[in-house]
Amino acid sequence: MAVPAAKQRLSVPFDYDKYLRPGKLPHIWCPGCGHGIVLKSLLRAIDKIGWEKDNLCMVSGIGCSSRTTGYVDCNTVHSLHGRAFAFATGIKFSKPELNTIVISGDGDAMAIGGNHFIHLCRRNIDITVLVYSNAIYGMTGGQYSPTTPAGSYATTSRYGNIEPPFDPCEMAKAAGATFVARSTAYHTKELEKILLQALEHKGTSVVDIIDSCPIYYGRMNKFKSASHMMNGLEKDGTITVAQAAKLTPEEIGGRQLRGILHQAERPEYCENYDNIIVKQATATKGA
Amino acid sequence: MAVPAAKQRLSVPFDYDKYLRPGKLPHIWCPGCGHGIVLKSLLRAIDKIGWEKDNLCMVSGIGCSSRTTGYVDCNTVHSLHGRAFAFATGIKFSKPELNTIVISGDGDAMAIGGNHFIHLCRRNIDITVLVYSNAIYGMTGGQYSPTTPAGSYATTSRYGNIEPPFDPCEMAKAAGATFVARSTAYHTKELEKILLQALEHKGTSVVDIIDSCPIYYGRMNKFKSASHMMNGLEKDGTITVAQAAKLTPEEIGGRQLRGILHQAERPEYCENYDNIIVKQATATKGA
Amino acid sequence: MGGRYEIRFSGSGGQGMILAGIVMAEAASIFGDKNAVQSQSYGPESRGGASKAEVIISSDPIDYPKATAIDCMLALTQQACSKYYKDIKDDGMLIIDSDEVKEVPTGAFKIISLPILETARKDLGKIIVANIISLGVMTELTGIVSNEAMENAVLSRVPKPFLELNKKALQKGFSMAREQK
Amino acid sequence: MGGRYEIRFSGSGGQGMILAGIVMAEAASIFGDKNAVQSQSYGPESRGGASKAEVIISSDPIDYPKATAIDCMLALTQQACSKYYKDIKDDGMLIIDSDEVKEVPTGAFKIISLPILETARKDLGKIIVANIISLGVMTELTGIVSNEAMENAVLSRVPKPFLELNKKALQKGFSMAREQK
Amino acid sequence: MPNSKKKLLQGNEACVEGALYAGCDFFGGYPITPSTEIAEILSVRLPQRGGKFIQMEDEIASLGAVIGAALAGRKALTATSGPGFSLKQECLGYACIAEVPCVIINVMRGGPSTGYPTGPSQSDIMQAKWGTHGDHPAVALTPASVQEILTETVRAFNLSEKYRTPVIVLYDEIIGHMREPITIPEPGELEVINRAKPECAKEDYLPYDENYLVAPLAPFGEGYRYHVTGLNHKADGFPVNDSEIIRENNERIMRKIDENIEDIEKNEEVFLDDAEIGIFTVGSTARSARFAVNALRKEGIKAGLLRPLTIWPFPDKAVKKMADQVKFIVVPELNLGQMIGEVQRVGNGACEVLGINRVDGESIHPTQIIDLIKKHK
Amino acid sequence: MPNSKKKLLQGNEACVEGALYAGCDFFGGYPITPSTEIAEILSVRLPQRGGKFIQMEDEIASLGAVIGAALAGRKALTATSGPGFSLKQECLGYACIAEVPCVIINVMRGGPSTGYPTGPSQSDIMQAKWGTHGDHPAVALTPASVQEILTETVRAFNLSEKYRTPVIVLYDEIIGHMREPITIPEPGELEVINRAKPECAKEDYLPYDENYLVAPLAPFGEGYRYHVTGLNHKADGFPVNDSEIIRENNERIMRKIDENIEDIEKNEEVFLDDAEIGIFTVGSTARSARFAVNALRKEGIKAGLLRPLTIWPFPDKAVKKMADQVKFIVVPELNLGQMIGEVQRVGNGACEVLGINRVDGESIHPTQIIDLIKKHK
Amino acid sequence: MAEAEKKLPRIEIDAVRCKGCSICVDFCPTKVLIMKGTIVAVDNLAACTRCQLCDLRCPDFAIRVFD
Amino acid sequence: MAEAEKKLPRIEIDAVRCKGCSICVDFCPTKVLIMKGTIVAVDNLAACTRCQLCDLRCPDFAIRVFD
Ligand SMILES: Cc1ncc(C[n+]2csc(CCOP(=O)(O)OP(=O)(O)O)c2C)c(N)n1
Ligand SMILES: Cc1ncc(C[n+]2csc(CCOP(=O)(O)OP(=O)(O)O)c2C)c(N)n1
Ligand code: SF4
Ligand code: SF4
Ligand code: SF4
Ligand code: SF4
Ligand code: SF4
Ligand code: SF4
Ligand SMILES: [Mg+2]
Ligand SMILES: [Mg+2]
Repeated sequence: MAVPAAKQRLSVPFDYDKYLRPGKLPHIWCPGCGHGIVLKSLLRAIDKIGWEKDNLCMVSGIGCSSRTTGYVDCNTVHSLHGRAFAFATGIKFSKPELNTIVISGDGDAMAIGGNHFIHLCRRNIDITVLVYSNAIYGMTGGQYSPTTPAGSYATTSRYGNIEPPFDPCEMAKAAGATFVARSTAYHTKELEKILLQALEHKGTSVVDIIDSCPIYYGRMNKFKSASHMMNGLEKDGTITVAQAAKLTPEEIGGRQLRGILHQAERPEYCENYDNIIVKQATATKGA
Repeated sequence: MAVPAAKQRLSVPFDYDKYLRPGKLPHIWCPGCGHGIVLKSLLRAIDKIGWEKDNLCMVSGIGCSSRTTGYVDCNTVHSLHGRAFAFATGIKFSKPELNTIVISGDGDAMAIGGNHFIHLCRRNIDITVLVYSNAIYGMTGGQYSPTTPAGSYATTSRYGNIEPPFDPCEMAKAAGATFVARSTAYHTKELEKILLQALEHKGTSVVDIIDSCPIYYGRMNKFKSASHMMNGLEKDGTITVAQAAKLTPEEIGGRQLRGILHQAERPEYCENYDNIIVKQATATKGA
Repeated sequence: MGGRYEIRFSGSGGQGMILAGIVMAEAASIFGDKNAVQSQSYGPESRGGASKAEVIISSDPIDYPKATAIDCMLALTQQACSKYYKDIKDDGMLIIDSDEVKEVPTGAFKIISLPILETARKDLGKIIVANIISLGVMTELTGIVSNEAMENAVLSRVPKPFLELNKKALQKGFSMAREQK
Repeated sequence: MGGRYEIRFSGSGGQGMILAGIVMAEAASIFGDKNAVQSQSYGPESRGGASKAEVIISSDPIDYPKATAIDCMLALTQQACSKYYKDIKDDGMLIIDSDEVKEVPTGAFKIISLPILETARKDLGKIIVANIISLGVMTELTGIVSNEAMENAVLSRVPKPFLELNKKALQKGFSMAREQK
Repeated sequence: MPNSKKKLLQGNEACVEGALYAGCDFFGGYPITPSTEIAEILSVRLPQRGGKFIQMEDEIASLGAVIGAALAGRKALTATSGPGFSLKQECLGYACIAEVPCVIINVMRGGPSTGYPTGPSQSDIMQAKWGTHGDHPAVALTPASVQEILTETVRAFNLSEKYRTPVIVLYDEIIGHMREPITIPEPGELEVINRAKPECAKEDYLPYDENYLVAPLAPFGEGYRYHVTGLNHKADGFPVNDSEIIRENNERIMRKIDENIEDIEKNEEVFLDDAEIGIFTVGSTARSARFAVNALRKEGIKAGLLRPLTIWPFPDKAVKKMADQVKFIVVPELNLGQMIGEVQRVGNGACEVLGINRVDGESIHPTQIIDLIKKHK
Repeated sequence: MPNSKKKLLQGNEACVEGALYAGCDFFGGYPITPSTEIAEILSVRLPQRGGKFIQMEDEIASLGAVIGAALAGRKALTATSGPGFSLKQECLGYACIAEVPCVIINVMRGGPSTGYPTGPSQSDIMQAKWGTHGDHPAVALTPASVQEILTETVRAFNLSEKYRTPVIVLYDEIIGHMREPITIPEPGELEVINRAKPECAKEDYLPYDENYLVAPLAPFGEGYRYHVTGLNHKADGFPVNDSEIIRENNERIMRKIDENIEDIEKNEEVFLDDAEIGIFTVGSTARSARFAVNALRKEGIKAGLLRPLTIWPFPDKAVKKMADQVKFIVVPELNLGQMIGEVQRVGNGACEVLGINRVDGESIHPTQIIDLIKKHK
Repeated sequence: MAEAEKKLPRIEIDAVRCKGCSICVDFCPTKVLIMKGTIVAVDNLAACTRCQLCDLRCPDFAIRVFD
Repeated sequence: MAEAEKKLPRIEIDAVRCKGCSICVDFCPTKVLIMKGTIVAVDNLAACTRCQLCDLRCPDFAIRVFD
């Protein structure tokens, strides 16, 4: 994965401060936590798409991941555990001109928030959802989550997790999201690109982002360091859709697919409301 | 769909009373409501599989469909709206020897109960779920549900529903259910057969059953009678997997597939718990 | 309870008794110059079973919205009649459907038995207008609202295509009742 | 507050100050014959930032479980020291890490500065045992529990492979403190 | 000929009229008997005027969406009944601490649990104050007629906007489903309050500025970028760990209500001036009580009624005054004793307090009140 | 050498010991600070003894699963804190009306909403009584030490099994997270109650037999086939529409608690006999109060403490007695005034009642109590 | 055999349970049944093939066909 | 150009933000960085290719590489 230096050379590093609230760093995340890496990719994607901060709204639930909203200098809501999807629906539907992003964790989105997550996808409301998937409840100290791999250790699965995990991308797709993708914190430039596409997409876009909780998941599952974890789970544990296309299922093994996994065109919810209902209502009135 | 008389001839009609609580009929369902037809298919399937009533447990949520549990002479719980899946999980996990069935409506399972529904499927706990899918909230008087087709009329979508529907089978499959099927109240013998297979299946089985609410959905969507609705939605609106295999997508059109849509083998939750945890625990203790 | 007049319409779920109550209340309070409160009750299923609608009419403000002593009750089914007749005043009146209510309750009140459902079905061809006939009967027999106010109230609630049918039903009610007087 | 002896361990999230508090309480109440209550507090993140653990030791039953006037406090970081030193009694004692705590608070209490973290890193090769060294220091300086009780308490909490390391760390703490006396 | 300004409306219909009059332009809800009509009617009416209607997947999401909508600047409403009200409690606490204006209608039915869905009750009154965890301000209004449902819904929006706090409107199924002729007020006839918007420079905006008891609330998307959280926070909205600030913030959200109790309180008094016997109640039972008072007065018995239209904050002063004046107070309620505890607390022994309770799905009959008073007199 | 019977345990660890002692064999929960340790430890301990542990998808499902497990015959537990307790309210009402025994631990943290997750509070006390809609019985226990968390958890299971009702154990984060040496009782040392099972013929079984105040509960799968619903129901468990039965059933579930208040009530009294000044409080603040009483007595001030271990049903009699005896009562609480309202209600004017309140994440210091008493004396 | 074949089936209708939805009438392949007021009635028993479809689709457990 | 090529990059490390996770160290392709106590330090500036990987993967906004 070494990057040819000449090609990548940038004269000036990206200025994250433009999008960060002054005086809030260092953030609360533990040393080596992947959440910060994800946030940086997101900020670069936002910069690329050129959204004004005044018209940007970020909504999160509760969890380490959900603390993201506190750092970004825009309209931010740190809502309730699992409910960011509902809060965001209210905001976006009220003001469709607000570019709206939901930040969630695997626990927030797939455990307590599962229902709101799938209903957001079903409505295909124009919101981009980031799931920071570290396969653990970080904030509460390392219990297994609905994405923790079977057999893994957590503070509530000391004998190895017996629960089969969800695939958030499969769920999003089945529920009706029209853009579904996966990347990792390790693949930071790829992630940026995918996030940009997700932001550009009209309708519900979901990006499942594998990142690492070295403090709980890492320690309990014998990863020696954050980078050891990133190598193991994010780099070696995943494969791009393009690469996978050339391999047999056996060769792919347990690796998770990266890239855009599903894309479709369907009417967007707010537009639907405006087009169909308001028109009909006017018609009804006139009649 | 006329049935050759000679073949079908039965000397004695099925004795439903064996499974019904005495003195509870007539039931509360409206004239022509499909829920009664579904219940009959279920009782015949239970009879075929030969489960003892003492070892049978049926759990429902809240809704017209969920009233089913009141009529069946076994261990029954009419729980809370959307929560039957959680109640049933507690029961089954506590006493795996109880054959456990969840009865739910499209609102109960796919709206408020969506999260519990998908988590039940994920765990692959050995429970059979029946979703009585009438595309409406019957009990509360006809509001649209997450399975109401776009464009349909309901008391909260007087201008035509703008919300895209869920496909409960897709959701169940994505979530991890290991037996997923669909049938209709109209196809009462087929339904019985599918239900029997669902009951026989080890792991979470989900059967999406299209049935009719002539009182609300029917009236608001200009169906002249219960049978008119059954013909339109259940008979003409669906097609078997086998039939569909011979047709192009265009020929299939908007028709929903009937039959077994997904089947897989995966460890069952209660067995997992017993095998893995208890063993490990003993090992740990011995160490 | 000066000036308080209490009416109850009862029948089964789909018979439009609640609409009858609403129209009666509108006849009194919107198309007439009295106060009116209409209320209803139904079983936990919110449909099916016996249902009742009550209207309190008074020249004074109406506090208690439910029946205390009924001046006039109408029952289209046996179940409704048996369940609800007990609150009728001694000098009150009970109007029953002559085909449906076979076990006629006993009491000091006056009982009037009329083939309301049969008339709806046979004479008007639509069972659905039984409630409008009921309103005609009730208006004529109680005199608590004027026939004109009632007609206005009915017509304001009915969709155009059914105006004639309902007008006829109401008149039928008036005349059926007149014959009873 | 007869017989009540109040101890506070403070440092940053990962330094094992809570474990130190627990071991101190066990030394007093399980391996000694006193009563003890151990409590802690941390920020809303339940990790990171300054953390403190308190132990109240007494021959009497202990009602109020939090510090009222601290007899001895230990601080491994500047942040913890500055945030928590205020409750130390006039005749109390403050033990600080000599490398980490540069802004030494002023007060009537006695201040003892020791290179606890450096000792852990250099002499014992494991920064993680700084809390055990701290326990040794605290035991020796306060005398509130016996060295033997403390050793038993430490050893009962430590997994087998680390017994020796921790024994050494504790002894190091004892000896560092003895030199201060 | 019809009185064109009068309309015979159902309680729930009047609620819709009140909401629209107050400028409600967002509804998020989930159907439940006996509140469903509110959603059904708004699903038709809101789009006609550019408002937004959304049926959410459950009651939690409904209030979540309402809070989101309110932050985006809308006047947002949800409506529910018992089980749904229980589910909304977590979000309700969020609206309290984050100081988000919104209105919640609870049409009370028989409980507990699924209970008696079509039967009336007044058994969520204490829940309206104590239902969510943690100390929080509670404002709850209790209309007793169809007309009042309209006016109190307007007042609910006004109080909510003025004090940046969720306001609950509680009425029982009887009031919700009964019909009365009412007059829909002309525009301008009733006061309509809109939330204060910040006037400071955008950089200086503090959503929880401690210089205000109630700081102005900027709608999202107008350049005042800020943070909202359910954690204890400081003036700028960011989570805080400082006990002084936590205390101040927790106390302020209570104080903004307590210190404005006179603005929020509203009572009807019937023959209370010279009353020797007091009745305290709300909603449909207050109508029974008014009936009873009138009947008793005719017999020369000096009964009087104190009927709060604001049940929370509790009308301590008015109750205390009544307790000091009368021989005893009767508290009829469609529950097993809720408001009576508050009357006892406030009465503080000044007079006897007697309850009349009913939980069988029927209303309290005026004669129950009359008989008790005559017997006890 | 160690005292082998004594162990230094955290409050939450003691809760687990208590639950296991009582025979708890099912836990369904969802992690939340500061209650999470209970789930974590039970996930290890339960499987070791054939018990079932399940981490559900949220708090609603947790209590739902617990109710299901209880119907299947298990002694089932869930544990949570503020936000989770709010979410459990709907299921709690179900357990009340369907009369399903189960135990709910609420380790109280700062509220409202997400509030102050790691800070202690006592601000869910009123919610424990009024949090769910509809009238319902409330039984809530308030231990104040690690040892008591163990014994009160056992008592919670006992009361729950005996009265077929959910029992709540409320303790603040201080008690939950502090460690004290405790003794784990030997088997047989504490009473353990198991639910009564029916003895009648299987066909005759009525799960809500009105001939009992608390009918025996048959576990599913043992041949007693019956129906359970959250709707108002009759003796056989089926929904009912008859107002007489609805009333009787709603009143009975309250009565089974009210009539057994002496069995359920439990108070500690410290120097109350001759007290001239009373203190009323629970949990960690009761420890501050005990400290204060001892200190005051040393100065010759006759203070006394009434500390309920059963806060719901409220110890009316004991409070009344104290109110009649003392000059004033101080009610310290880690909230903005909850129990104080009850003390006032019951005291009924017999003496003055003063609050000490703290909502900043810190405990109430004994000197706060001492100073107030000295000043007010 | 021919004898047995001629034996007419017995159709039992439970008047209390039947809600008159007319599903059995509409789906009877041989038009055996008709609506009579609000409940179903047998109109042409001879045509009955004993196919049981009326029973299978009756939502109300109200109609049964015996050999 | 040869001149410019030789100019060394400037690596800025924010000591307050850096939490010493060593991600930048472990992933630097040319081993420019090392851990020094609990924060990162530059060890071999000359080897730096300005690839920015250290910045991209630093979770703490703590390291920046200027031309
Ligand atoms: C209603 C409710 N239940 C539980 C919690 C406790 N809680 C806070 S965050 C969290 C899990 C967070 O996990 P995840 O979403 O994966 O985020 P991470 O911390 O791993 O980034 C839980 C269970 C809560 N705050 N609210
Ligand atoms: C928490 C809660 N919210 C809402 C309701 C009201 N409610 C009862 S049943 C129902 C919908 C039922 O729809 P479905 O599950 O499709 O069943 P159907 O009646 O159509 O068979 C609703 C919204 C409730 N009982 N509880
Ligand atoms: S606990 Fe895990 S997820 Fe949370 S900040 Fe620390 S490393 Fe990240
Ligand atoms: S309302 Fe609809 S779903 Fe409910 S019983 Fe009637 S027909 Fe069936
Ligand atoms: S058995 Fe078949 S043929 Fe006979 S009546 Fe029934 S549906 Fe008709
Ligand atoms: S299908 Fe059943 S309920 Fe319907 S008409 Fe026939 S017998 Fe009656
Ligand atoms: S820019 Fe690249 S080569 Fe230079 S220090 Fe960073 S990672 Fe290493
Ligand atoms: S990656 Fe960032 S936080 Fe980690 S060591 Fe490097 S500079 Fe420090
Ligand atoms: Mg996570
Ligand atoms: Mg439905």
